[in-house]
Amino acid sequence: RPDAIARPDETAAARSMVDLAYGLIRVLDDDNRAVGSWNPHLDDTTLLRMLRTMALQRAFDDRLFRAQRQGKTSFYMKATGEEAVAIGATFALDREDMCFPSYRQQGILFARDYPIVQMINQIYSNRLDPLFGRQLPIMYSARAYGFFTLSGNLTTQYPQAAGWAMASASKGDSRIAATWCGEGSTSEGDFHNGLTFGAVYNAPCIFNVVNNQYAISSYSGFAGSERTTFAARAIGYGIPGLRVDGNDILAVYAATNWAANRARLNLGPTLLELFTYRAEAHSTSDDPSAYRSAQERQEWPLGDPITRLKRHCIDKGIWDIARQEAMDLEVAQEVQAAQKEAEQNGILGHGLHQPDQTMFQDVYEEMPWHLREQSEQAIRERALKWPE
Amino acid sequence: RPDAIARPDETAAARSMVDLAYGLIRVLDDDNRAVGSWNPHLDDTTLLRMLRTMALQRAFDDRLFRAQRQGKTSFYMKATGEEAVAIGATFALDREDMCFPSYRQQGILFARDYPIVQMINQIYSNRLDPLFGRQLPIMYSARAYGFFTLSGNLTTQYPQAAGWAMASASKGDSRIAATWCGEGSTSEGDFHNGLTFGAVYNAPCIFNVVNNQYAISSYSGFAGSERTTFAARAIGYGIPGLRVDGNDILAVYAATNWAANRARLNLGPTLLELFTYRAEAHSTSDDPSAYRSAQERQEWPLGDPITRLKRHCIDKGIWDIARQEAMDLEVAQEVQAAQKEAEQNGILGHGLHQPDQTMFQDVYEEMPWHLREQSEQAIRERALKWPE
Amino acid sequence: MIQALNSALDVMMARDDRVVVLGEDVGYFGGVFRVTAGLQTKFGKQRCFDTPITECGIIGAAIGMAAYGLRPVPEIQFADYIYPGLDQIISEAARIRYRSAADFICPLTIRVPFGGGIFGGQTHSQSPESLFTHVTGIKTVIPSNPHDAKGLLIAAMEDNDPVIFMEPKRCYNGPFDGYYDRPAKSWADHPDADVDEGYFRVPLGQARIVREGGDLTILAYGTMVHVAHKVIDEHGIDGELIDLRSLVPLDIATIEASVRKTGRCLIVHEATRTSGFGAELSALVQERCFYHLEAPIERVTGFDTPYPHSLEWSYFPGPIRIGEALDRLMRE
Amino acid sequence: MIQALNSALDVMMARDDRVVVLGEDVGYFGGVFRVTAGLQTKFGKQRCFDTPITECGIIGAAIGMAAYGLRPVPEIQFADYIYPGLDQIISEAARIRYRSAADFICPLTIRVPFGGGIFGGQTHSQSPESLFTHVTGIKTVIPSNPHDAKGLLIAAMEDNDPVIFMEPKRCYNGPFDGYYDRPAKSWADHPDADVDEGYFRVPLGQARIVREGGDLTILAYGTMVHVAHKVIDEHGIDGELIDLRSLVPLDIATIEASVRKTGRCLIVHEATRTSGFGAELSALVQERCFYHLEAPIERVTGFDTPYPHSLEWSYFPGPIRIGEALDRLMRE
Amino acid sequence: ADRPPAARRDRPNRQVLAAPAVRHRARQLGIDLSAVPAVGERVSHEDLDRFILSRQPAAAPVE
Ligand SMILES: Cc1ncc(C[n+]2csc(CCOP(=O)(O)OP(=O)(O)O)c2C)c(N)n1
Ligand SMILES: Cc1ncc(C[n+]2csc(CCOP(=O)(O)OP(=O)(O)O)c2C)c(N)n1
Ligand SMILES: [Mg+2]
Ligand SMILES: [Mg+2]
Ligand SMILES: [Mg+2]
Repeated sequence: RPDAIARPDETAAARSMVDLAYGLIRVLDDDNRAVGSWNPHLDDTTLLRMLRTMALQRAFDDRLFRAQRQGKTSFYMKATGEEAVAIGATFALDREDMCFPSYRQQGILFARDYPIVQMINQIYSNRLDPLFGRQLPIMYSARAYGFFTLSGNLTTQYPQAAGWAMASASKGDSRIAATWCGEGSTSEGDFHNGLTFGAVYNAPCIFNVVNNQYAISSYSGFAGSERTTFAARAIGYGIPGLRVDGNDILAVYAATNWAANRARLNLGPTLLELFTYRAEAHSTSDDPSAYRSAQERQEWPLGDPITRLKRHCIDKGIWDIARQEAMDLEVAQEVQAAQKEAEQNGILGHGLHQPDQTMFQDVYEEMPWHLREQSEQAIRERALKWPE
Repeated sequence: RPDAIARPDETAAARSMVDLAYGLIRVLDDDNRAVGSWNPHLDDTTLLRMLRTMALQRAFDDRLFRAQRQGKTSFYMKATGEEAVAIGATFALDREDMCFPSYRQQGILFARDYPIVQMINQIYSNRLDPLFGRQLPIMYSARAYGFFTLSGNLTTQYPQAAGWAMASASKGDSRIAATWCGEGSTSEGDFHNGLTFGAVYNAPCIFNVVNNQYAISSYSGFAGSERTTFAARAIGYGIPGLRVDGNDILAVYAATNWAANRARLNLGPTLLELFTYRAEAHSTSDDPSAYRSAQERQEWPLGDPITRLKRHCIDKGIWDIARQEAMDLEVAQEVQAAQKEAEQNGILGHGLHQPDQTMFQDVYEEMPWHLREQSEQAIRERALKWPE
Repeated sequence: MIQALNSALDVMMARDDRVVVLGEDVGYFGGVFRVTAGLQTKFGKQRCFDTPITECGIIGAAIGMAAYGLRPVPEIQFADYIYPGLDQIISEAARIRYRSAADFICPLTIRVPFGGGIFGGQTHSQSPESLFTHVTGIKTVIPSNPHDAKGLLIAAMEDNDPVIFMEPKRCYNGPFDGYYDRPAKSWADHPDADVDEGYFRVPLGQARIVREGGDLTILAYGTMVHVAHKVIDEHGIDGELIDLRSLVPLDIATIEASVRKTGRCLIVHEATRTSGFGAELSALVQERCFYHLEAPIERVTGFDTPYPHSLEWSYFPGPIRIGEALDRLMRE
Repeated sequence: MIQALNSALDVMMARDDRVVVLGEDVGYFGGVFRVTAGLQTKFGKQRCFDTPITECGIIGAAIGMAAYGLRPVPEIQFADYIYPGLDQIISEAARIRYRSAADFICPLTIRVPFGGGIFGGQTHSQSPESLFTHVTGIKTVIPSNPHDAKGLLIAAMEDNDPVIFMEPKRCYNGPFDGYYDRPAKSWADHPDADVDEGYFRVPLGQARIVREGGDLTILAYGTMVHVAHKVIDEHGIDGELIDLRSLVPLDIATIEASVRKTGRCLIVHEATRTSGFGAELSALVQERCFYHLEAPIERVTGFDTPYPHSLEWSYFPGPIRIGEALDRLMRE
Repeated sequence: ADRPPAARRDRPNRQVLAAPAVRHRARQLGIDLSAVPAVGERVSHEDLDRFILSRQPAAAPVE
C-alpha cells in the first residue's frame, strides 16, 4: 500500500528513516490512483509530458533495435520497462543539474529534449556523429544537456559524480549531481568509492541503483539481493536510502525530488534503489532465452510504467485511448523521420564517415609527434585501400 | 553499561540485531568486573595466558621499536593499546582457522606461540630471516601458524579471506577465515569486495575492522565515522555487524567466538568493529605530534587493555602486583634473549645476509632464462663490490 | 577455439577437483562467449559459478581460494575490464610466492578475451598484454589456434604460478587473416583445429615456428599470426613466422636463432604501439642479434589511440600496414 | 626538491582558484613527504584536503572535479599504491577527451612519489612509469631536480590533459649519485636547486641535455640522471647525458640528434627490465638511428624481481652495473 | 655551457652509415669502413665486396 510509507521531512536524520530502505515507495496504487504522502501532485501538463517522453523512448528503442538487426549499426541497448527510472528522475532534477548515467539512462536525453537525430547519428557512427564514430553506439556525451560522457566500464561514474558534487558545493554552486548504476554494478569497488566520498564530504549527490533484477544473465542475488535491499547499503554510510517502485514514475519523481531538496539544503547524499525489471535482452548481443523463461516477462513485475501512467491520466480524465494512439503514432513518426534524416548522414556499414585524422584527434589537446606520424600512416593506408 | 547489550543467539537473523552495530559490546565494566550476557566465563588459566600474551607483545613492540631507533633495522610498527584486538580474537579462533591480517595484528603470532626469534630474524632481514630479507620488517608470513603473508597494500586481504572461506566451505571443511583491516582501510574498494563475496556466498568468514581512530595522520572521520559506525556497514550487506570494545579482551573474545560459531553453523560472515585507540605513532616513520596533542594519549580512550585485564585478574584473586611485575620482567627477558639470539644472525646494517641468488628465487617456481641471466649479473656485481 | 577452451576446462575439472571456474556470467549461462558452457551442469555450482561484477573481487577471492589449495580459473569478461583487478594481480597474485618465500603460492589462471575487430568500440577491443609482461611473477600466454588454446590452457592450469591467459576473441570462431571484408572462415578444416579430445599440454615458454623461411623473421601472437601469415604468402616472401605463444617467459632461443639466420625482423601486434610488447621484443632482438641485423627491426602495431568504433579497420594493423613494412624490410 | 614542489603548488593555488590538492594525509598533516605542507592552512580545507584511503576513489572523484571545471592535483602516497586507481586512470582520465570528442576534458595532475633506495621494501620502492606510457591519452612526466620539479609541475597543472607526475623520492632531499654508502648530499649548492620563487614553466615534452658529449648517448630520467652522471665522470667518458623529463610525449628529436652524433646509446632506469620504458626507448632509437649505430643499444635497469628489502642495493642499477655497460659499449 | 668541449677520441667510423651486419663484417676483415666507397648513402655488403676485390692483388691465373 503506497501510503504505508510516509514521506519524512527532507531535514530528518538518516537514522530516523531506515525503514525507507526496506519498503517500496509508491505513489500510483494498484488502481493507478496517485495516493499517499509521496504524491508529488504534478500538474496535468507535466504528467502528459512525462507520458509522451516515455512513449518517445519506447518508440526510439524499438526502432533502433530494429536498425541494429537490419545491420545499420553494430549494437543497441533498450531500456524497455525502465523508462520511468531516468525520465522520472530527470523531471525532478533541475535542468542544470549534472547527470552521470550508465548506459541505460537514455531517458535523461529524451527528458531534456536532446535532438534524437543526434542520438541516431551517434548510434550510426555516421558523418554527423558528434563523437566522430569513436564510441560504441549509445555511449552518448552531451555536456550542454548535463549528461556526462558514458563509459563502457561499469560504475566508474559513481566517484566521479561525488567529485563533481563536491566541486559544486565548494564553489557555492546550487547545482547537484545525480548518478546511476545497475544493481549488478553495485559490486564494483567504485560503488563503495562513490558512497564513501559522498558521505565523508556531504556531497550534494543522488546515487541511484537501478535494480532491474538482472545483470547480463545473472540475477540480482549475485549482487547481494538475497540478504537485503540495495537501498540498505545507504545505512552503512549513514545516509538515507530509499527503495522506490521504479515502474511508478510519480514515485521516482517524488523520491528524486526529496533527495534533490535534501542535497540543496546541504544535507548530503541520498541513495535511491529503483526497483524495476529489465523486460528485454541485456543488449543486442544478448539472448535471454538461455537464462530465463519467456513467461517471466509476461508477468512483468510491477507492470509497464507507461501503461500505469497512461491509466492514471485516463482515470484522471486528462487523457484517453484515442489521444494515446495518436501520440504513439506521432512519436513513432518522429523517430522515423529522425532516423531518415540520420541515414542521410550514413549508417555504420556505408563506408568510412570520418576522415582518418579524427581518429588521432582529441587523444591529447595537441597532437604529439608520434600520433602525427601514425596519422600520416593511416592516411596513406586509406589512399591505398580506397584510391579515389 | 556492558550488560545493556544482550548477546543474541548465534542463529538469530541479521535484521534482528542491527542495534549491535551502534552500541559497544563490553564484558569488563568500569570496575573491571566481567559482567553481562557476553561474558565468556573463561577459566583462570586462559585469562592469565591472555594477560601474558599481551604483556609479551607490549615488551616485544617496545624493544623492537628501540632496535629500529638504534639502526638495527629500517622500520617497525607497534600495536600499543591494541593488543587485545588480535590476541582476544586468536584465543577465540581455532588453531587451524586461517587469518588474513593487516600489519597491526602481530598479536596472532604471539597468541599462537610463533617463535619470537623468527619474528626478529624477519625484522632484521638477517641470515635466518624466513623471508630472505625480501619483505619490509613486520611483514610476516607463517602458513603453519594460519597467518597469511602480509601485504603492504591495504585491504587486499579482505576478498582473499572471503575466497579462502568459500573454498573451505565448498570442501566441507570446518575451518573458517578471519581478516582484519584498519578503519582507514575500509575506504578501499577491496573492503566492499570482501563483504560482497562474503555475503553473496555466505562465506564462513569474520571481517574485523580495527577502529583505532587514526589512519596515518587522518582521523576516522575521513573514513566516514562522523555519520555512523563501521559496524553499521554490515547492515548494508544483510550480515550481522557488532561494535565491540577493542580494549576489553573478554569482549573481543566473546564477539569473535559468537561470529566463529555462527560461521561454523554455516550462517555466514560477521563484521566486527573493534573500537580502540592507536596509542603511539603510526610507525617508526611517523611523528604524531604534528597532528595530535600529547594530552590525547594520556586520556587514552577506553583505557589500557593490559591494565584492564590485569585489574580483573587481581580483583578475581588469581593475580597480584608482584606476579605482574615478575611477569613483566620475564617477558622482557624473553624478548631480550630472543633479540640477542637473532642478532647473532645479523642485523639489517651488517652486510648482506642473503646470497644474491635468493633475490631471484621464488619470483616463479622455476627461474626463467631472463632471471637466470640477471642473477649472474648480480653475482658478478657482488664479487666486484665485495671481493673476498 | 571456443570448443577447445571448453574442452581444456572440462578435462581439467574432471582430472583435478581443485580446479574451479568463476566469473561474470560463466556459470548458469556458460559465459558471454560460451567458453564455460555446460560446466556448471556437469560439475555443479561449487566448481563453476557466477560472481558479483567486481573484477578486483573476483581476482582477490580467487587468490584466497588458491591460498586454500584450489586452482581457480577466473574469467574476466573482456580484457578492457581487467583494470579494476590490476591491484590484486600486481600487488598480490604476482608477489605472493616471492614475498612469502614460497610459504604460499598462487596458481591462478586468469582467462581474458582480448583484441578487437568485432566493432566492440573502445571498451571491448583492447589488448593490454604489455602491462602484464612488465609485472614480474606472472606469466602471459596467448594462443592463436584451437590446438594451442587447449594445450596451453591445460599447461597454465597445471602451472604453480599465476598465468594471464589471453584469448584472441577475433579468432574464437575461425582464423582471421585481416580481410574483414571477405567471408569469415571457420576453423573447420584448419590443420591446427584438429584437437585431441583428451588431456594434452603445450608447454609454456615455447614458441612455435609456424612457417620456416630464410628472408626475414616475423614475431607475432594471437590473431596477428594469421594476418601475418596471409601477408607473407601474398607477398611471396620467404619469411619465418614465429608464433610466440608465451610472452613471459619468452622463448628467446627460437627468436635468436631465427633472426641470426635471416638478419631481418618484423614484429606485429594489435596493441597500441608505445610501450607495447613489441618494444621489448625489438629491444631484445637488437641486444642479442645486433651484428646480424641487415635492416632495422620494424614494429607494426595498432595506433596510439583508443580503439575507435567506426574506424576500427583503420586502427587495426592489417595487410597494408604489414605489407608495407615487409616490403621496406626486404628492400633495405 | 620538496620545497620546489611545494612552491609550485603554492604558486598555482594562488594564481588559479580552480587548483585543488587532495590525497591521503596531504591536508592537515601536509603529506607524508611534506610536499603539501602549509597549503591547507593557507588556502583552506576546500582547496587542500585529506581523503579517504582509496586510490580509485581519489582519482575518480578528481575526475568529477575536473569535469566540473576544477584542476585537481591528487597525490598518491606511494607509486606502489596507484594500482587500485588504474581503472579510473586508464579507462576514464585517459579517455574522456577522446570519447567525448572534447565535450569533456580531464586536466588532472596526479603526483606520485616513486622509486627505491630508501629501504622501503617491495611496496614503497616501485617504478611503474612504463605502465602509464602504454596508456595513450595521459602524459608521464618525471623531474630529476628542484628546478625542473617546479617548472614541470606548473606546466603539468596548466596542461589540459591528465598528467602522471612522478617524483623520484630518493632525490627529495638531495641528488643521489648511487653511492648509498657515502654521506648523503643535500641540494644545497647544486646548480639546478636554485629555484625561482615565482611562477615559471618547464614545458612538457622537452628533454634536457645535462652534459654534452660525443662518445655515446645516455638516456635517463629521475634519480638515474644523477647516478649516470657520476658514472660518466668516473669513467672519464665523453658521454652525452639526456634527462628525458617527459616520457610521453617524448622529445624524440633531441634523442635522435644525439645518437646520430654518437653512434652509441645507453638507457638507464630503475624499473624492472622487461617491458620497462627502456624497451620503448631502445626500439625507437633502433628504428630511427639504425645505420648510425656502432654498437648494440644497451639497457641498464632494475632486475625483474620485486624490490627486495635487504638486497635493495643489489637490485638497484648502480655504478657497477652502469659502468660495466658503459665500458662494454665503448669497447665495441 | 662554459665547460670546454670534451676531447673526442679518434673514431674513424663515426660518420659512416652502415647496417650492423656490414659493420661487423668490416671489423672482422680489419677494414676501416670510412675507406670504403659507397654507391648509395650508406655502405652495403656489395660496396664491401667491391672494396675487398679491389684491394686484392690480381690473382694468379689458375691453370
Ligand atoms: C568493469 C566492467 N565489467 C564488466 C562489464 C561487462 N558488463 C556490461 S553490462 C554488465 C551487466 C551490468 O548489470 P547491471 O549493473 O545490473 O546493469 P543493467 O544492464 O541491468 O542495467 C556487465 C557484466 C563492464 N562493462 N565493465
Ligand atoms: C593501497 C594503499 N594505500 C595507501 C597506503 C599507505 N598507508 C599505509 S598505512 C595507512 C593508514 C591505514 O590506516 P588504518 O586502516 O586506519 O590502519 P592503522 O594503521 O590505523 O592500523 C596508509 C594510508 C598503503 N599501504 N596501501
Ligand atoms: Mg541490472
Ligand atoms: Mg586506523
Ligand atoms: Mg610496457
